[in-house]
Amino acid sequence: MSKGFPLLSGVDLVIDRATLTIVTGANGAGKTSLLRLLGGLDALTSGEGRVAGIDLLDGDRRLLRRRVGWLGHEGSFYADLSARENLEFAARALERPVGEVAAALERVGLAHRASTTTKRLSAGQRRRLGIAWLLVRRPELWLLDEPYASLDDAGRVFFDGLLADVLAGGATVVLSAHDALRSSDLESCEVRMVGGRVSAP
Amino acid sequence: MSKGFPLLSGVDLVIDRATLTIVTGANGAGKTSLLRLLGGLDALTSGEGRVAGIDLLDGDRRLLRRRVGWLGHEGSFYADLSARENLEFAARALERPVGEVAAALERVGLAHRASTTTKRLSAGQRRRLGIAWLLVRRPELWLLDEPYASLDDAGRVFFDGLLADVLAGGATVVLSAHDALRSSDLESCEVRMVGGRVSAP
Amino acid sequence: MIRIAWLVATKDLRIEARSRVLLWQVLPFGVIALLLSGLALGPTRAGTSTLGPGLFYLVTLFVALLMINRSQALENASGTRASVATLGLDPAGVFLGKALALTIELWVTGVVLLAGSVLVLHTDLLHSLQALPSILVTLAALSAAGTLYGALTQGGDGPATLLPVLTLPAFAPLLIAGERSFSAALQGGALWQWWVIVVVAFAAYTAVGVLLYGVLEES
Amino acid sequence: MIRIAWLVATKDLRIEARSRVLLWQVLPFGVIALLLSGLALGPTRAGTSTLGPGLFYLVTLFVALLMINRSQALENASGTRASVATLGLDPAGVFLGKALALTIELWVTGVVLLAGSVLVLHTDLLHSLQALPSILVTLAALSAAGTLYGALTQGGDGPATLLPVLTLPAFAPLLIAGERSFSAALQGGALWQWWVIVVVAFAAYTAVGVLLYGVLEES
Amino acid sequence: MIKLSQRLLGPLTLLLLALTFWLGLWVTPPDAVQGDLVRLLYVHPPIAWVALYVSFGTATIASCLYLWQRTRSMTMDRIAYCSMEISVVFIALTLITGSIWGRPTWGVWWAWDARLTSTAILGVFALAYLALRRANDDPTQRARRGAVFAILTAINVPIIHFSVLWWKTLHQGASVLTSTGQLNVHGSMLWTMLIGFVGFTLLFFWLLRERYRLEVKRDRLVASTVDEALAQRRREGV
Ligand code: HEM
Ligand SMILES: Nc1ncnc2c1ncn2[C@@H]1O[C@H](COP(=O)(O)OP(=O)(O)OP(=O)(O)O)[C@@H](O)[C@H]1O
Ligand SMILES: Nc1ncnc2c1ncn2[C@@H]1O[C@H](COP(=O)(O)OP(=O)(O)OP(=O)(O)O)[C@@H](O)[C@H]1O
Ligand SMILES: [Mg+2]
Ligand SMILES: [Mg+2]
Repeated sequence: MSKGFPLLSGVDLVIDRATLTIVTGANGAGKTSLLRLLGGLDALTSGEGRVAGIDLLDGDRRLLRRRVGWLGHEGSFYADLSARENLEFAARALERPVGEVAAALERVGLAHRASTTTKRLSAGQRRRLGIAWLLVRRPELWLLDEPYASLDDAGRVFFDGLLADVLAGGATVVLSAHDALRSSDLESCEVRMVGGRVSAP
Repeated sequence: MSKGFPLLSGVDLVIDRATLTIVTGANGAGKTSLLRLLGGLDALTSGEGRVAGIDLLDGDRRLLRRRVGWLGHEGSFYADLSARENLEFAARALERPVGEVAAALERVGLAHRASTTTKRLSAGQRRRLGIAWLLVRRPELWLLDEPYASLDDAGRVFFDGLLADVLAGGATVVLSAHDALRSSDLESCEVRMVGGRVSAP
Repeated sequence: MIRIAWLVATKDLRIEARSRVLLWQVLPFGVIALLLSGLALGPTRAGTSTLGPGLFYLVTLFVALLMINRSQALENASGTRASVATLGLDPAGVFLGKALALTIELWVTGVVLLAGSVLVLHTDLLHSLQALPSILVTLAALSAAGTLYGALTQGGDGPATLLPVLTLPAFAPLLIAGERSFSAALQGGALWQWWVIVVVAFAAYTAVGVLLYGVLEES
Repeated sequence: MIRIAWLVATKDLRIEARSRVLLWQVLPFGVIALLLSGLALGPTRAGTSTLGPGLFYLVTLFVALLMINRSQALENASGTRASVATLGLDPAGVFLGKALALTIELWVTGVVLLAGSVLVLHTDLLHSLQALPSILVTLAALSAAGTLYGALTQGGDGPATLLPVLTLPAFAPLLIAGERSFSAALQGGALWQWWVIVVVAFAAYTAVGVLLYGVLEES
Repeated sequence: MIKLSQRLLGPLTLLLLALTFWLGLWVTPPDAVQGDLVRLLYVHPPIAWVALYVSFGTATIASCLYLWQRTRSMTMDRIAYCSMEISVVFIALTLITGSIWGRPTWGVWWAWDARLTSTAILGVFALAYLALRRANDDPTQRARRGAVFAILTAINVPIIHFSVLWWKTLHQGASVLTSTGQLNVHGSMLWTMLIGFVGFTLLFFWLLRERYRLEVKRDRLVASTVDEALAQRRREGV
């Protein structure tokens, strides 16, 4: 609910563990809003919902957020820290070994930009850094808002490979997209949104 | 040149009037930087260049900017004004009839969001508003940085149609893209960038 | 130029009216700051009206900084800059427009703060009203200077905090002249020297702004 | 909690060190403001050191507002919030960390401004040094309060200008207490009452922050 | 019983206030020193008492109850908000009646006196609370932030109280303010004052109730527009 405007207007949806769900829909249909809701980033004003066993209405949303990995429209970090420092911050906060950071940067192809200030990275590089952050985070539920936007072709292929890995590892992925997946061997379930409502689960 | 880092490292390029040029390249190759340079938004530090007859090194870049339409990664307006107010501002500034605003909004499919504050629009809607702004602007040189990102399918088809119109009207279009054009009947010339350099003009 | 100035000014004022920041945040801040300045200087001294003009201008200055800051932040939101740059607006018009909007906002603030200082600091009402013209001119000069310096600090890192450093020295003479002529008005006289200073400053900043704003934007 | 606090504090201080805003922008601003305050209150009065403590705290307060603002802006850059929210950091730790970083920054500022007021306002050096402990505690209390109020203004429209409105009334007693104990030190005495106030305020704000910061973040 | 007292709240308030004014203006004698000015005694202290203690107290308690998980409800939030709003009015009235009194007595409208200063600061707190609420659209966010701010204010009240008090006693002698009346309060004056206190306190609760009802109505109005908006949203893009 944003200034009296209902962002979502009727969502009835069950997502299984370790599956890939793709949320599609026209611009302004409510995809981003749905993902934010699932991640506990926005509050539910009415209705009911449970994610990872936590009630969205009056559960502890902080616990939920801790289990969620978020990739937003804007690659989102401390703009004044370098790529590496941002990841190290996440690793330390979650008590992950700091050694993983270099590996994650290498994997998304940012090793040569590790010490560039985040705000100077290009759009696609910022998106890649967001993916590296998720690699360090290793969340149970991946919420990806248009992950393909501004990635180059190599990046998209890499990303599909990553998704396969993640799903095999038992995590759940929900992503919004306008572009189709590259690799067709990923099994996915499509959710179509229209006017804030899920039209075809 | 950003903090001692050369953004572009060797660009040798001639673009004809009323043509469509597509700049491609990996993330961080320098596409955005090239477009900003062409639009007079960044300064040229060495080398030479002329756009629309204006010298990039010591010409009046403001005159250049006036003839250029820019669509950036972020739909970019006064976030506190509504969609309509933003466009009206542009129309008044350029002494275009204010009546065109409603038509432009209608055309990009934002008529029902005309009075929503820009910062509350969804990513795709902001991109559409950016296109509407260009429709009101009617520039000679269109510089579009990843225009397809976060547009839905209908939006992309619409956008290709728009491009055809624009080119027929005699304007020049330079766009950066990772996605291919939908419609194949647009004649285009591809410029490939690698490491700040144009590799295949 | 005038057309663009008007366009820019109405745009700024509309955004201001929309967000109500002036009404709900800046004005209360000013009044509180006035109260606090009185407090900080101790009960006995604050009560004496000789400090009134100084405190009034000090607070106005801080408020003005906040508002110059906001006025520039509007233009520098991520991305807004590129779009607006391609409108190729006449820089002199932009300068005048932004300065005009700022002047109007500062005038509103100034009148409220003057009322506040009459109530809180016991400056004399009638004499304060006599000082009003000089205050209005000083504030207009402040707006012109602020818009100019605001543009100077655009784009760099942390403009919000760089701005005051650049502006404060420029404001010093204005502040002194304003304070002196206010004090003079309180004592029943009027000093033409101070008028000369603020009017000259106003004219100079406006002229420089009209001529050089384009150079600042360019870079 | 302590681990998170340390992590957050080092992160904030690193960003500060990187951008040099404190060194190049906030400190010069403070010193100039001190100078101007002296000027605004008239040349004759500024010389008398009795106004020193009041002006010192007034300027410190405005500088503190700038820095609280910056400290919060770091967390609220578009998008940063969502990413950091999904780290699920312990809110008490975040509060302590941010307050700690702010305290250290304010201490640096405070010491520089104290030196400035000795130079510019002729407050007595030796007595100023005696006032230093009470200044440091007051600044720590100010940081705790500022972090808390900063979190209150996150996200809404125009947080930069709402912050002063919320904080100024809360800072008033701190200001009074700080000013009084500074003045007392200048006169060679030390007043335990003012110590009680700043220490109680510091403890109260820290306790409330540790307990309630999570409630604020939640929303 | 509750229903009856609810129905009587309004009339009783009016009755007591009318009685106060009648007693204050016509029955009680003018003061030897202050003359007719002393009649402000029946209005100013009760208003000040409501402004500071009754309304701030209500707001603080309601905010605490809101923050406590088990009693969290929109009711508490509304009570806190409404009483803070009424507090602004009463503080303004305190300042106005006080100034009117102060002008002839002290020769100035305002002085940096302990009680005046602390009243002003509290008024600013109440205003800041309202500003904070306006700046947040989201109802839960608004409620939480408001509650935390109200509690911070409550902590500040004693701090302000002592700081201003000590400050005062250090610098000046006893205030003009407390040295009036009190000792030579006449029998009828005492009664009038007492009735005034009860009357203005009831007035507060009466206003609170009416304001609360208005707020509920407004929320309902908002809810109905939400239903409408919801329907409209669903129609979108179909
Ligand atoms: C703007 C000016 C004034 C303000 C803000 C103000 C404020 C207050 C406040 C807040 C109280 C309640 C104190 C409490 O119940 O603990 C109070 C009580 C009182 N005030 Fe004022 N006042 C002002 C001017 C005056 C003046 C000028 C007089 C008389 C000369 C006066 C006489 C009293 C008396 C007699 C009481 C009640 C006795 C007491 O509780 O001490 N006030 N005032
Ligand atoms: N205050 C408001 N008034 C009117 N409409 C609003 C308001 N706030 C948000 N909206 C609308 O709510 C919708 C937000 O949807 P959301 O961002 O979830 O879309 P999306 O599906 O992610 O779209 P995209 O594909 O463009 O990213 C938009 O249609 C936006 O215009
Ligand atoms: N100070 C700096 N130090 C190191 N590298 C820098 C610096 N400033 C910019 N860069 C690099 O310059 C490049 C900017 O390129 P640009 O934004 O034009 O890329 P792009 O082709 O638009 O990429 P994308 O497809 O991701 O949008 C990036 O590789 C960025 O990392
Ligand atoms: Mg979206
Ligand atoms: Mg780019």
